[in-house]
Amino acid sequence: MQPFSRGQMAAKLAGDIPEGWFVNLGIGIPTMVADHVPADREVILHSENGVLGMGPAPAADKVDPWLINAGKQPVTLRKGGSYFHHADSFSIIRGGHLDLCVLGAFEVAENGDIANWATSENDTAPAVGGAMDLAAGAKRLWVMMEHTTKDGRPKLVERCGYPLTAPGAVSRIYTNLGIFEVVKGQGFVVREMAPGVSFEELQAKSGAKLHRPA
Amino acid sequence: MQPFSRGQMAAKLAGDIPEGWFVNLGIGIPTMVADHVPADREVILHSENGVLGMGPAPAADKVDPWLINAGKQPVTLRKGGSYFHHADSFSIIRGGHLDLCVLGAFEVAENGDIANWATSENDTAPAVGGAMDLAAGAKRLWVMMEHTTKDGRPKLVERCGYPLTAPGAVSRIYTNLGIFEVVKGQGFVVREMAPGVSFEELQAKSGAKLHRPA
Amino acid sequence: MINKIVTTMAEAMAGIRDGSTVLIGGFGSVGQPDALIEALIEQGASGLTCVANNAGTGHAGLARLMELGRVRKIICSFPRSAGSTVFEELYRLGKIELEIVPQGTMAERMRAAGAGVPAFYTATSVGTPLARGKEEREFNGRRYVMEHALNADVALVEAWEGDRWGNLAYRASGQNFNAVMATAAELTIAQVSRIRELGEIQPEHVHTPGIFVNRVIHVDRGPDWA
Amino acid sequence: MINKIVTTMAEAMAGIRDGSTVLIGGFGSVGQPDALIEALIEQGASGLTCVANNAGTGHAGLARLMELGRVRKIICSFPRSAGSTVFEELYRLGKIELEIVPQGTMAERMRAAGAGVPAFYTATSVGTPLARGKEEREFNGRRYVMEHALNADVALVEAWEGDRWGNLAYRASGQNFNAVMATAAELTIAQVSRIRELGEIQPEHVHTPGIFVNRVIHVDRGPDWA
Repeated sequence: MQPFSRGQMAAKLAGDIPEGWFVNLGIGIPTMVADHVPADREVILHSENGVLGMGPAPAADKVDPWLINAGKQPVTLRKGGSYFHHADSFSIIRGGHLDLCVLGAFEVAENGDIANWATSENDTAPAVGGAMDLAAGAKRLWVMMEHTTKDGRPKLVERCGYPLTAPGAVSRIYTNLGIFEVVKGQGFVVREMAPGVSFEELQAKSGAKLHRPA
Repeated sequence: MQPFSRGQMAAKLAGDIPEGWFVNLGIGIPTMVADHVPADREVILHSENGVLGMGPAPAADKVDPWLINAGKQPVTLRKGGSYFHHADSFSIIRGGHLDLCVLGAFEVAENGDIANWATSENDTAPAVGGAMDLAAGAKRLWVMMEHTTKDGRPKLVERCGYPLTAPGAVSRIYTNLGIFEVVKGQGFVVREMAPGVSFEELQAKSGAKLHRPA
Repeated sequence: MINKIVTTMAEAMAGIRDGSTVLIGGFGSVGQPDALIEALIEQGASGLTCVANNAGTGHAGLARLMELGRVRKIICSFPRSAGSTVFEELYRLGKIELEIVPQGTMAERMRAAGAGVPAFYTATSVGTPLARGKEEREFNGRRYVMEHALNADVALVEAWEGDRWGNLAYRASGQNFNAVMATAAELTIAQVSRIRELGEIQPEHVHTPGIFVNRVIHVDRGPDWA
Repeated sequence: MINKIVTTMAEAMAGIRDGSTVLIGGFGSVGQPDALIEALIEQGASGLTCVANNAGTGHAGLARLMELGRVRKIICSFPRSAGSTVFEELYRLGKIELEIVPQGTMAERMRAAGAGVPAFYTATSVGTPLARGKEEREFNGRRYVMEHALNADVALVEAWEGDRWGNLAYRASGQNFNAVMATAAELTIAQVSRIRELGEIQPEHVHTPGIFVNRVIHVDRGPDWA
């Protein structure tokens, strides 16, 4: 069994983004997708804090202290990029203008529910940030995450146990073991498996029924 | 009896605007106020179509075809002026940021109701423009109008007969015969009378009880 | 390579269907996308709902579109103005439907559409005939009416300059309804007086980010900045 | 002559009362009005409700204000971040109230306050614990929650440049919450890295028109444009 590396996951996902899409990459692993968009393809990255057309991280001596991404890391701006304020930035998100948002998750359910912000209903001070806006607002939500938790529990589940970020929002999942479509009325459909992974193994590591593609 | 000329009405009103106020002047007579603001006083004029800091009309050979006011006349911009779009412009109006709006009116009632956009409940295609936004949104609404209609009917009334623009919005009225405060629970209080006008004459030309100042 | 710049009006108008809701930018003659309106007349779509501040003047542009019987309904704040004879005649004959909206409510309804807000409350029109039939509600002791987002199929806008990503910047009072309408439609088409290279419009000075714009076409509107 | 430029922090902070709701601009360190927050600590107002994206880090700025017991309640989207120990300790001890708001809802609630919208509907948070107790309603087959405007007494913002009329322009990602918060408070105080003469900021490039700004103070934040 040769699970996808994070770089491979990012490259798989990046390869599925058509030219011209406007995309928001969530904090954490999804950020890696930016480095794997094919060089000849223009994909325009959005950041919640008012940036459209984000470029890669700057060289250490070229850091502009006024330009960061939503993860608060220094970034650059591509030619054609633009800046705006938070209300306009979230209008882009909430108004359904982003073609795609990629988020990490604790759990994704077979009905497309996503839980990625709090680990308990009683968590008293959880940090939601822009996750709910992105999950509810983007035209498509893809999730990029490890297939199971560190202690082996499945993250593809029948129903989320953690508090939801948004109901029924996820349409595709990229994990280290495979790529899955979330199909309404059916659930998780396997689109691709990592090299050497069998359908049975994949099913054993998942908390909900997997379907073979039609 | 020497009624105020329109220029005198405009000068009276302009003289009552303190330095630093942000003011929207309605289409028609109120526009004249701009020319009577004392030269040493900075009053910042707003226009619905996205202009703050409007200056006087340009010389004929200096007209910028991209710069008009809400009345669609060419204007200029003062140093320190700014441009924005319609939603932001009406946020300024509706968010209560204008210190003053000056409108013309068909009728003003003693409870501050104003009617200035339609002459009949059955008018099928009346033109409201930004009047309702301004009347409901500005911190203060002053009206500038002739004291009576051309055929002598009073425009200061107990209750408006024409469809309202906004209820209870007017706080001061400048007419060719005098200046009036609209005082809650009391009604029209005379602040100034045009030269040679007696209180009795003024009352006779008004459709609601006038009060002498306390 | 992303390239939203089209070179013919046929490309600019492609796919506009009968029955569409079409937003028409501009205020007075400033920022009015005249060339696009002419192209829409040429294109042929009918049964349109048009949203514009005014109901057209003379016999060109929006007035012409109405005169040709292509407009089912008009949503505007100020239908009657000098020269709005085509509209008035059609309206008198019952051949066109009219929805009067206060100017600020009209702008805010389109801003809401662009921002994913299906409905909001405003004090504008409370206590007036335009509040009739609208839900009212009190917040902090003041009464407000509920207004709905005004989403559209198509927006025709004019900007001063634009680039191949669809970024737009406006000149002087030219932002007006254009910058709002650009956010509220599925298909936003912009006529621009100057085509710029990517990056020529400084990123802090882009008024309408390219994400809101689908097609850009060059229509020269006279000399540069004074 | 209008002159909103003040030269001392005492003037900048004058009149801020105990119990005020204070908006604090910036996102991360970009556009964070550090000097104004320090001045607020100095000024002494307490019982404050603070609105900021994060709940402070380390022991300076907002964290220091909380540590001194001057903050009754914090409204933010992301309270727990690296170094938010002061907040976490106070929260654990029940010494500070917390209202978690999705980042976009927070921005929109302040935008609504500035625009005279007392309440609006959004899909964000529907079906999640953050929708609990909120009114829900369906529009066009989708469910939304009602959110209220977030009005404030004071906004502390940072801009790149400002003039004596209060016009502000921001640099790069510095607009963030600043440009929204400036519209939502009774008293908006801006620290700017450059003071400009009237007209030096081109009218199309003003991000926050002076009508939203009450006081401007010069706090240099380093070199000019790259």
